[in-house]
Amino acid sequence: MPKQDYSELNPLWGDRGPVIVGFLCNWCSYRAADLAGTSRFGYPATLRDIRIMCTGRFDPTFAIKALRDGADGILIMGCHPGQCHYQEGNYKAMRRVALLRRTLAQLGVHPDRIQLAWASAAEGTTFTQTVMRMTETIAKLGPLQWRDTVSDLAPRTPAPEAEEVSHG
Amino acid sequence: MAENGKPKLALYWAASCGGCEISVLAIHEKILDVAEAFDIVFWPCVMDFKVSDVEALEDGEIDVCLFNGAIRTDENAHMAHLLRRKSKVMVAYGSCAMEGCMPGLANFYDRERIMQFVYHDSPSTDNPDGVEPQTRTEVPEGELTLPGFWNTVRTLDQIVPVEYFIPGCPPEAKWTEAAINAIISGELPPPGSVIGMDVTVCDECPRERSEKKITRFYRPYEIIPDPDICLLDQGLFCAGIATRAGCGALCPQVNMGCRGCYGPNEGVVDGGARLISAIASVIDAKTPEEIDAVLDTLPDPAGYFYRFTLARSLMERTRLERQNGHKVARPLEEVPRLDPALKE
Amino acid sequence: MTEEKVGVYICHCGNNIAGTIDVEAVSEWAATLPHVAVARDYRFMCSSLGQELVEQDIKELGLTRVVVAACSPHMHEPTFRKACERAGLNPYLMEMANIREHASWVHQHDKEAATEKAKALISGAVKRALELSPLEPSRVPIQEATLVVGGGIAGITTALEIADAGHPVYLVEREPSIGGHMAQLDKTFPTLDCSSCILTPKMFDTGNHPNITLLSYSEVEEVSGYVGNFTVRVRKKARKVNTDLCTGCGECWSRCPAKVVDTVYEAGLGYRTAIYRPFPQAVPKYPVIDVENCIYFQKGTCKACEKFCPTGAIDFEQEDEILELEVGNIVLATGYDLFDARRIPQYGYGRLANVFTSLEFERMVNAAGPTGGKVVLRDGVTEPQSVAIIHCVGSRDKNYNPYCSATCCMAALKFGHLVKEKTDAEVYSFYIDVRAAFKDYEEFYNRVLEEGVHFVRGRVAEVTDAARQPGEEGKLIVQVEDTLIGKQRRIPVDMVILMAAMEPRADAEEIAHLFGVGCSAAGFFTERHPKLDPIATMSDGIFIAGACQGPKDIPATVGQGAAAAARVLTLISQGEVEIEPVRAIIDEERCSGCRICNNLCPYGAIDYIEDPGVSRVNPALCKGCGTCVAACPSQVITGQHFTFESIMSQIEGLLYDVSNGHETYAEPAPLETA
Amino acid sequence: MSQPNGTYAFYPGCSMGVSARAYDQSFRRVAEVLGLEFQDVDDWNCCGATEYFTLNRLPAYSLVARNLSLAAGMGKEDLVAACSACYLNLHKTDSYMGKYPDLNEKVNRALAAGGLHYDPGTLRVRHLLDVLVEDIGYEAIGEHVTQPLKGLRVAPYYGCLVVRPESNYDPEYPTHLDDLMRALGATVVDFPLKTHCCGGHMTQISEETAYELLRRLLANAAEYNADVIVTVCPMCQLNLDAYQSEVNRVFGTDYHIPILFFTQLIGLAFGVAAEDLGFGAEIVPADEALKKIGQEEAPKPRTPRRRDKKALPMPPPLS
Repeated sequence: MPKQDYSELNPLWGDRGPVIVGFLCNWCSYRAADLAGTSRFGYPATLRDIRIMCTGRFDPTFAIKALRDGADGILIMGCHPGQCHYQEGNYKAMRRVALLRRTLAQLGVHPDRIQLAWASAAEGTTFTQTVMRMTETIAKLGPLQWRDTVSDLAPRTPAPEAEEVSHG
Repeated sequence: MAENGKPKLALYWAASCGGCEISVLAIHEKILDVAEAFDIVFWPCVMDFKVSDVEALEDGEIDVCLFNGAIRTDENAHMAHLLRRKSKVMVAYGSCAMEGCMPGLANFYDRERIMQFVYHDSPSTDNPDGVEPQTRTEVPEGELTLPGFWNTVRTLDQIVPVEYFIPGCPPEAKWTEAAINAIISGELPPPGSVIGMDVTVCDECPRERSEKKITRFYRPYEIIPDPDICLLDQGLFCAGIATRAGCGALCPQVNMGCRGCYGPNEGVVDGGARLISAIASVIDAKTPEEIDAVLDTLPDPAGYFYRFTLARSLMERTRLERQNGHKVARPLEEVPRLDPALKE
Repeated sequence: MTEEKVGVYICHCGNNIAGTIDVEAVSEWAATLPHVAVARDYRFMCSSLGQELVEQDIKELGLTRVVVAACSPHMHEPTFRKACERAGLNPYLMEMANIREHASWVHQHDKEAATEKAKALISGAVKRALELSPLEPSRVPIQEATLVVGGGIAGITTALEIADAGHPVYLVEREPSIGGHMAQLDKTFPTLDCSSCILTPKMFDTGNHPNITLLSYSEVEEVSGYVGNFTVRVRKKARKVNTDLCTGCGECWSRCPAKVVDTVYEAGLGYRTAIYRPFPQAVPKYPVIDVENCIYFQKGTCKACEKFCPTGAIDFEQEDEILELEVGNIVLATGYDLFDARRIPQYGYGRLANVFTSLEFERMVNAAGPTGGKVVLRDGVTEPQSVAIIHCVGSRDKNYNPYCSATCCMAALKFGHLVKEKTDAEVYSFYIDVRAAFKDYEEFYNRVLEEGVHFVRGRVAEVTDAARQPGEEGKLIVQVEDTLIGKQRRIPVDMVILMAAMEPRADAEEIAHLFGVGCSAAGFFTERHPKLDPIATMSDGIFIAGACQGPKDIPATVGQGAAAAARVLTLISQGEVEIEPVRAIIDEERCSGCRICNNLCPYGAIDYIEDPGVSRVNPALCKGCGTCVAACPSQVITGQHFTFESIMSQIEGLLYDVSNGHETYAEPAPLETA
Repeated sequence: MSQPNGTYAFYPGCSMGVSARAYDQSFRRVAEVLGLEFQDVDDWNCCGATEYFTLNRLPAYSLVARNLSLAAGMGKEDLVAACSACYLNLHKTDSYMGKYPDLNEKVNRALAAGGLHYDPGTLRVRHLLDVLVEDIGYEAIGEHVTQPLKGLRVAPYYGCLVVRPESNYDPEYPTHLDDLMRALGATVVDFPLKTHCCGGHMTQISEETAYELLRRLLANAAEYNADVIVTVCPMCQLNLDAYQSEVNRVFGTDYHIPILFFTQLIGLAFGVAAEDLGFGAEIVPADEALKKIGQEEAPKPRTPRRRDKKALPMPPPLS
């Protein structure tokens, strides 16, 4: 995995690259990531992952928190539908992610920034490819930089000195 | 403390509808106790005060300030800072001050779009010269000024430190009363507290609830709901499941889903996220197509989930991008449709 | 927050981590993080010296949290938890940062990025560790009885082992007799023991064991409860024969006029009657009436069996019986189905008469089978002059099953030997690889080679009766690319045997759902750990044995069956069971009873208490997945060890370098005047 | 699946109007009976057949893409071809353009020179057989049958192109044409070589190779006592029909198996007059075979189920 210059895909990156926060289920996708490791499958160092027991534990607050705190994308990965270790947790994740994407789209967050994918414990390559694909998607979309959005305080036109505000 | 030994009370109205001012009076005859107990030093809505009267006070001279309304303009911010400086205890009174409420919905847009709509595009606008308000205007008599209009609506505690929060749009009289009583008696909860309950509206709602399985949503005009069964069970969006109790479940009791004005429950970081998670969890669908079909019956999810709390939510507002040195909101319609390949 | 002291330990893992990540620099950096009292790097943290380092620091520095940045928690979480416990720190206050599998091994080409990512992972782990709470596992008593599902050799082994240890067992078998696939076999590889000679005594013991309640012709319908305390509903299907009166004399089936093809025991190669006992050694010995094919049940008259039964045991009115069993543990040993070879039409099974499946051939060579053990063509009389054995039918084939079915190579060798033994036919074995991996298997392969079986390396393209060249007329032609000589070959034979794959039972997914265990992509039950725990499942107290977990031969099946018994006995002897404290807890004081969580739990662990209108989690049923925790709209469900606060905190830590924190704008707002 | 109004864009290809006139004629009559409307692509050009793709691929894809572009302009969802080679080339071009952006870009650059454009995936390319089976269905076709083909033994010949490279049907042993013929009342014989090659253009390059391939097909059909071989492809029909006498001459055999288009048999079963279905154009005459329609078939099973008591049962066919 040679060093990637992300500014080629989107000049807004400058010398940094995408930061993706991952939520991996303990039984399938976290193990798939482990397998990618033991198999030495290279992938970009864009993913910072969190282990949860099941994608059913995925709380949309986590994604919103991560985006608010500087992440450029969120990747939730679980067991394939029908193969959840807790039977159906991944279906709940599927629904939550669908609704979360719709909601955040209204706030101007591109839905592709939040992705849900599956990888069984045996699918180290699926995991690797998913991270690569997601990295490319985010790289093309550019940085999210929510800091810029929330630190906005500028008034529209020059305001009078604070002391001069009249209340006539 | 005034010379007469009464604590000094200030009430102020920033970006809000005025309902909170009226709600203060909804404590009925108790208002006389207030007048009895407090020395009211500033209440522009009710009595004749000038900002200079406040400025003339010592820092920290006001014992309690009930501040309602969000921060939308330079003037709102200025008054927030001024009153903060002069007050020992600052109370964010009502939904606007606490979480942004309706004014906070402007955070779905930016200043440009709001001005464009209000002064040009609105069907009721009559502005043939296309005039827009300016912060400074030269007239023969001299210069007129107006406070600057912000791109983003803020809650009070995003601008100044706040000791207490009283939720509600407007707050129910009993909570105002409880707050006043607490202040009078001096039995105050720890700073940062919300004066209210720590359960949700369901706790006060008399409707019968069962296990949830939503196959589609209805908009209020589409069905006449059964008056005894949980509205959500009937497919009507109700924010009560994730909304702090305290109102007595007023809306559900008149066959209308809870709007969510008391904001999220105690300890919740983002009320909208709680609704997304809970509502999505109980949708009865297992494939992306089925899920989409159900969600298609719930238009404007962000509007539903962040109706009162957008300004206070983690994201705070819709995304701004730099364009020619200005920050502008990305218009909603420019958000691309989901790539079908990525839907799963 | 009271002043917490965190120790951070960064493992070099020899060169595995240190070769990519600048561990010294990371260690120095980690020491500067808030609340971090000490940060060290060490060559092998998992070594006893490495563990002692942690223990020593806990004792001497009074650490309240430990973060180990090393390999996957799936590898060494238990190791470091134990180390903490030894030093007196609650083991649940230890957190791992996986900087090997998730960083050094996958970002070897960008050392700088790998180091930065390691920092982020460690920062997240430290922040998370600060939010962890000490936890204690809970304990529940265990019911002594065990349910074994499936009466094949796996289930028989498990049942006997547990029963011999003195504990009650319920053995549920779907078919009228126990025995499973092994009862159908003639010889077993590589020793060529007679299958029924070694199985029958075990079947007899099972049927007569004082501690075993044999529920044949029965199926499990519902399972509830949790480890130590399962309640199981079993449907005992009506045999239409009163087993108290029946002596198994056989008068009934010898008189029954309805003949049907026996697709179960005879694998479709023979016939049975409508009232039947699957095979002479069946346990129990009683027959059943196959209602669908019984003339009386279909047409209303006949009753031949009733007329001739000397003890009056036939009972046409008999109804299904429902039993409720209380058991502490469950072992699933439901076996496999044979791949339906008709799904590969170009191999001709079901079209071309003399194409047989492996199981058909097992019945054919069985002395008690339809041909009395003679190897003949479908006409029942002609001995083949040449036989083709095709390996990997429906296995190692991405069109059907990608996995290796494990047993077919050896069975194919056995067939080659048996054909040679019983006929003068030439035998061609078409293989991809011959997998003869276990004890004495390779030797058996050599023996069969020496016996003159022709091995042709190549996947068969088709089996056809369309003759093309002289010598092909009236034959089955096997078209194959012989990959050793690099040529297409057409080999005319009289008989073809398809070594069909072992597949999960057709209803494996339903069974998995019924018992709350997982299924792999192929449909085999998922073990807790593929290497270190192939016997337990994700559901505590439910174990798996035999081919339901994956294709395996008899020795491996017996081994796993006995191992499952050992696991059950361990739990029984403990008398009570420890439950991992990763559980959901509802704060009932603050639950508003919205009932969002009620039907989210796959284990039915959440009950709604009408008065006072709150939901409650049964901790023994809860598996800790956290689905309800995430869904609770009032956020009053706590997911132990994966709390809201711990994950939110971990997110903040992970993003320490890009986060802008949460500006509250508490300082006077700058009013821009520019 | 079916078009809401039962109308399709139709790519005729070069053989329909020439060697396969019978196919063209019969398919249009059948479509009439079934109420399907096929609208020909205007100004279509050659599909490139099998040769062009092996000579120079980019012009070949562009040539086909031109047809796709023209068809896309007709506003239909499905583009149907009756010839298997046309179907394969159209399908392949659409699918590869979707799969390989580079090819897509080059082809579209070529199309742009003629003021055309095609976005892969706009059309669903389908073979006529698939349309009849999927959109109409066996049952509905069966309902139109007025003259069941009782007694006629049919060898269903799919050829090598129609089930490849991507198909909803088993590429090794498809059975949809079998089932369609059964719906018409015909007796379908097992025809193991149903997807083997008819020789294609080898008749022009290497007669030896082509004749051997044809002989195998004819021998296999004869072995199963087929009265006719039914095809879904003009090339298969032409090869088996026109070169049958050559095969007989070269190998000393004596095959007289008429080679018919599947739509001709559907037409007969629907009660359409034989002359309206292009009968008579075939080289090996079909008259004898057609006389058998309506007759009870003499039972002649190749392997008796139970020749004697000792015979072993056969597994039933896969449902």
